[in-house]
Amino acid sequence: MSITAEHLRTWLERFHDEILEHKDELTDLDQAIGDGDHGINMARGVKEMHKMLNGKSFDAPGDLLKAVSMTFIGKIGGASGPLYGSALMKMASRASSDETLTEEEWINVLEAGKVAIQQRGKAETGEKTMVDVWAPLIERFQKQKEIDWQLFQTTAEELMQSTKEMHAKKGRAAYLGARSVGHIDPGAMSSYLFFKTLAETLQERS
Amino acid sequence: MSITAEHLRTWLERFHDEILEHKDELTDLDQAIGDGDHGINMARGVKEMHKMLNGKSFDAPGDLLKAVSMTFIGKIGGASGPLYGSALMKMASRASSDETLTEEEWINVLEAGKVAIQQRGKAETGEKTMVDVWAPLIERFQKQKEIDWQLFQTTAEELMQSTKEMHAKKGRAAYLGARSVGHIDPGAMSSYLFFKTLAETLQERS
Amino acid sequence: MKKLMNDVEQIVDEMLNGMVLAHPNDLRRLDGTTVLVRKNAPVQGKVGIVSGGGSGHEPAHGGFVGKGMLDAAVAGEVFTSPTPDQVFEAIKAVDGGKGVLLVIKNYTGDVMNFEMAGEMAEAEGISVKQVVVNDDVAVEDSSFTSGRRGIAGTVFVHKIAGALAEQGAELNEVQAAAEKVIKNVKSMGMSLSPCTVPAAGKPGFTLADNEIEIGTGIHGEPGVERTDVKPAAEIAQILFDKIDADMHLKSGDEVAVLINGLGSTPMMELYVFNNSAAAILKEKGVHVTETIVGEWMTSLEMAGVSLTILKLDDQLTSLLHAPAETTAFKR
Amino acid sequence: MKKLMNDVEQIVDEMLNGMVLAHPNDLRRLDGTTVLVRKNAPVQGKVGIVSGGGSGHEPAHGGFVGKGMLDAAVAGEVFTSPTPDQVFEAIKAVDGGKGVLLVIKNYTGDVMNFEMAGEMAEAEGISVKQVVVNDDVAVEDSSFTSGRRGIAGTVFVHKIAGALAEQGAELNEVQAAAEKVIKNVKSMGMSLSPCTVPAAGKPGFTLADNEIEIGTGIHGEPGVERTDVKPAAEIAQILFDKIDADMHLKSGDEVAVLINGLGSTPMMELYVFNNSAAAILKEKGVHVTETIVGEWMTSLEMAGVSLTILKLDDQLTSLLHAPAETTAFKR
Ligand SMILES: Nc1ncnc2c1ncn2[C@@H]1O[C@H](COP(=O)(O)OP(=O)(O)O)[C@@H](O)[C@H]1O
Ligand SMILES: Nc1ncnc2c1ncn2[C@@H]1O[C@H](COP(=O)(O)OP(=O)(O)O)[C@@H](O)[C@H]1O
Ligand SMILES: [Mg+2]
Ligand SMILES: [Mg+2]
Ligand SMILES: [Mg+2]
Ligand SMILES: [Mg+2]
Repeated sequence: MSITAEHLRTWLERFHDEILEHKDELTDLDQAIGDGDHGINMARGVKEMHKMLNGKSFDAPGDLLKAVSMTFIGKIGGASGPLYGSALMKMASRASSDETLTEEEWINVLEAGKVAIQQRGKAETGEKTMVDVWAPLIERFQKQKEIDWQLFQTTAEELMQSTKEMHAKKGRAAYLGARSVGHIDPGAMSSYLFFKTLAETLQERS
Repeated sequence: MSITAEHLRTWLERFHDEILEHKDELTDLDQAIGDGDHGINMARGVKEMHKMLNGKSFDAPGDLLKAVSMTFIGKIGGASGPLYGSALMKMASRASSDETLTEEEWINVLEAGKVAIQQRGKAETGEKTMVDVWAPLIERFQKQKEIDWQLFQTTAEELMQSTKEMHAKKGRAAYLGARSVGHIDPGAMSSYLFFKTLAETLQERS
Repeated sequence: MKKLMNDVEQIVDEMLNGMVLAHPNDLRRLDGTTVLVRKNAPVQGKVGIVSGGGSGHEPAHGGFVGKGMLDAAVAGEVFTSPTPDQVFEAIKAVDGGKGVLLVIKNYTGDVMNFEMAGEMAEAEGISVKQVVVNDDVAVEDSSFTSGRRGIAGTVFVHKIAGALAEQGAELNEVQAAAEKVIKNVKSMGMSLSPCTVPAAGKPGFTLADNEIEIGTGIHGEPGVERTDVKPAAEIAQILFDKIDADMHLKSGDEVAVLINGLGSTPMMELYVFNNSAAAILKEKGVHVTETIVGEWMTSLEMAGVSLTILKLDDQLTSLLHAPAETTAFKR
Repeated sequence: MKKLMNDVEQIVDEMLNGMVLAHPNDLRRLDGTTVLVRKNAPVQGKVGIVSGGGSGHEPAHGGFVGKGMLDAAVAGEVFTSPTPDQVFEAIKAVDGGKGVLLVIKNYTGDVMNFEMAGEMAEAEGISVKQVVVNDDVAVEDSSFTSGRRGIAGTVFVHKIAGALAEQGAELNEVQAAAEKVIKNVKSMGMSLSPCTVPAAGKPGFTLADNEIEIGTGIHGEPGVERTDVKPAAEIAQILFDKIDADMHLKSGDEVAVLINGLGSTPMMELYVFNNSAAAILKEKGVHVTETIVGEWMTSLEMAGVSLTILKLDDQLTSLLHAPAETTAFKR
């Protein structure tokens, strides 16, 4: 079954709910190894997105992604704003103006997002950032015609967990050196929520 | 038995010891209703006095009182410095250069100190200051030929206690208004120690 | 108690040396004293201005030494008025032949010690006048007590008396201008947290997580009322009301406002507070022609703020805007 | 958490308004943005200088807007880099035809957001250059990481680039001077207490009564090492040694020193610290030709200090002494 703008809307509203639900947890993670604002930043972003989505309708997935990317870039700030914002911006271009996307196409859209994050942030995998969720996850499911969304979700969760034992090399956690080990990366967690809500939404379609 | 400079030295060394012993208590009282430095101020003063007295000899009580007054004025600061300093300064003048003083004369010397404190500080009795120890105590024993030093000491103690229920009108405690009630005035306590050590010293003579 | 310090007994001494080391072209310490003077003191033909008090109020008072404000600042031990001999040294060092004005904050200790120093100087033939700042409306003004404390409003006295002295005015004129400021300046403070005198090692009072203290002075003394935490706008209103009960501001009045942090209040909070205070004054129709926001008259590391309002006339306005070149306050 | 504030969501907005209300002749807020610009921006024929970052570092960055330093400061949420559109508005507002220099502190977020704004401005035909300040030696300098943080040394970059821009220099010259400062400035901080992001409501880390944190940044991040309380002189030595391991100061070198309080450090303690730091430099034979003591680049209400050393040459010295008329820093 193909993916429409309405699916993405459902997904991102779900992402909104999950971020608000886990806001304090994200902030706690960022207090442990960063500056304690990741939950606050993401919550500000998804609230603005929620307001923006309300009352707007979108014909194509790309239009919706573009609008969300502008909101994230303009409202989140910090490191996560440009990263999520650039990801969604490039995802929008890749989705072009197609009104529906196959699962295989959709994974390619996500791949464009991953590339954008790495271009902006210059992080590799293993450096304890959101890249550690994005890159291996998308690489694993790329070129598959049909995605096992349940597996997609558990993989995202494992990847998030894997950041716990990493020694940070990028982002604020890098300033802590070895003391960063033992904490999940906050951006990895918000990225997990991003992919978890995506998987839940796309699974429900069928 | 008459009073000599050596008696005064013994007294003031004892005062030194008692102030150091009660330094924290004086500071606590001053934290409750003032700015928390009375113990620190008095300790600084008596330590300097101790150093000054060491190695100096005095023929007359007045010479010793003069020297101590200069130390107190120059080293204590705050409200208590000029008050104790002026008191001792005027006591020195009243003692003139007599080498010994009778008890009756000595009370007159103390009376000069009391007047000096009231001139400098403009406080009346009942305003919750050291005056509440100095004034009633000296007035009570004035013009007596022989002093009951035991009674002198317990009177001083009662007078100090009496400041507890007073509503401060002078000194920093006055800023607290009614909240000053329930705490002994720190200057009243140091004055009690002043008179207590005096009584002990003069009692031991006989 | 955690403080950046070495020997607690040397804290004032090291602070004064640290100041002179930071500002060697502006300040000089009189040998063997706790007095900081302008590098070029005494300035001949200018009234000298001496202030000071206990330490722990930095940048007051050493930070206000310089052209257009003070000629000397005398530092006592923490929260303890300096002794007369120190003040006397300051007076001698800054007398440029036109006499010296002592700017004293109204605390029994300060008044007595400065007065004794004034007597010593007069005995040596130096003309000395004094003014006593008592701007703190938290305390009842009563002829039965020693009256109101001097707090942040003192900064305006330094600024305005200093500016007039710099213009070559006579001692009695400088004193009169200082008295005019004192008559027209009122302040009130509050604190979010207490402070610890280094030698005492523990705070002067304690506050629960949801408590604030209204009417606190600048010596870690408890205030006049304890209450629950409130928004900045409400606090501004409480402080303003108490000041205005005394000042009776009218629409059209011109004032200068000083928002003074008590030692550990971030500029962010001071500006938020100013935003609230400005709204109250605007509502009243009062024109704020000058606002000074910062930490000027502090109480060690106390968190909190005081609001000071100075009613202006043409003379005060022009002296307020005159140049000042001190290490803490520049105009 | 006790703070002087109203609505936690409005804290940056109210702070910016409070600043403009306090300094109406100096500052202006661009409508609908979090950007403060010089009242007279854009200054024609002058390179514009834009800095900024998350809020909570006051007086940085708004306090440095004015003649001889910044043309605009962009304020993000507390400790959160501002978004590209805000920075872009600042760039447009201060471009006086000679281009704009962005002074960025080296945090991933700041670098990305400012860079994106630069791209937007270039697309509209405004020449934009940027420099990235990375003075914090607490953090390992490594090509495998995003490298060192920018902290208090940024103040020197503002001062010196601002002074050169004021003299009419070209964009590439101003950029080169800023780069020279960055190459020659190193800092290291420590804290006695943490700070609380208003929207988070609890401190970023905790410290026991006898603990201090060495190598703290300016965002309430934990530092690189925790240790027991030490005298100021020892702390100064630790910070200096770490800086010098990188800087290799020699006898005869000329430097400027910045003693920066992190938000709630009393001036008394900063001057005591300066006294200790000055002794270390003197011992080394290093000439301190300029010392700046105060709270310039703060971390909300954190208690602590950072030491910054800038190695000088003739150009840097003369630009450091050039006039500056900002609300926080005057020369
Ligand atoms: N260079 C980078 N590349 C990819 N992700 C990064 C990079 N730097 C930081 N991040 C991500 O951003 C998250 C922090 O975001 P946030 O707290 O909102 O911003 P900030 O670090 O500016 O406070 C980190 O947990 C990490 O996942
Ligand atoms: N006007 C006054 N007359 C007499 N005694 C006073 C007066 N003002 C203050 N005192 C005394 O001084 C004591 C406080 O001394 P101290 O704490 O050393 O000075 P400060 O109040 O300047 O901190 C008070 O407890 C009180 O007994
Ligand atoms: Mg963060
Ligand atoms: Mg006291
Ligand atoms: Mg005192
Ligand atoms: Mg942040």
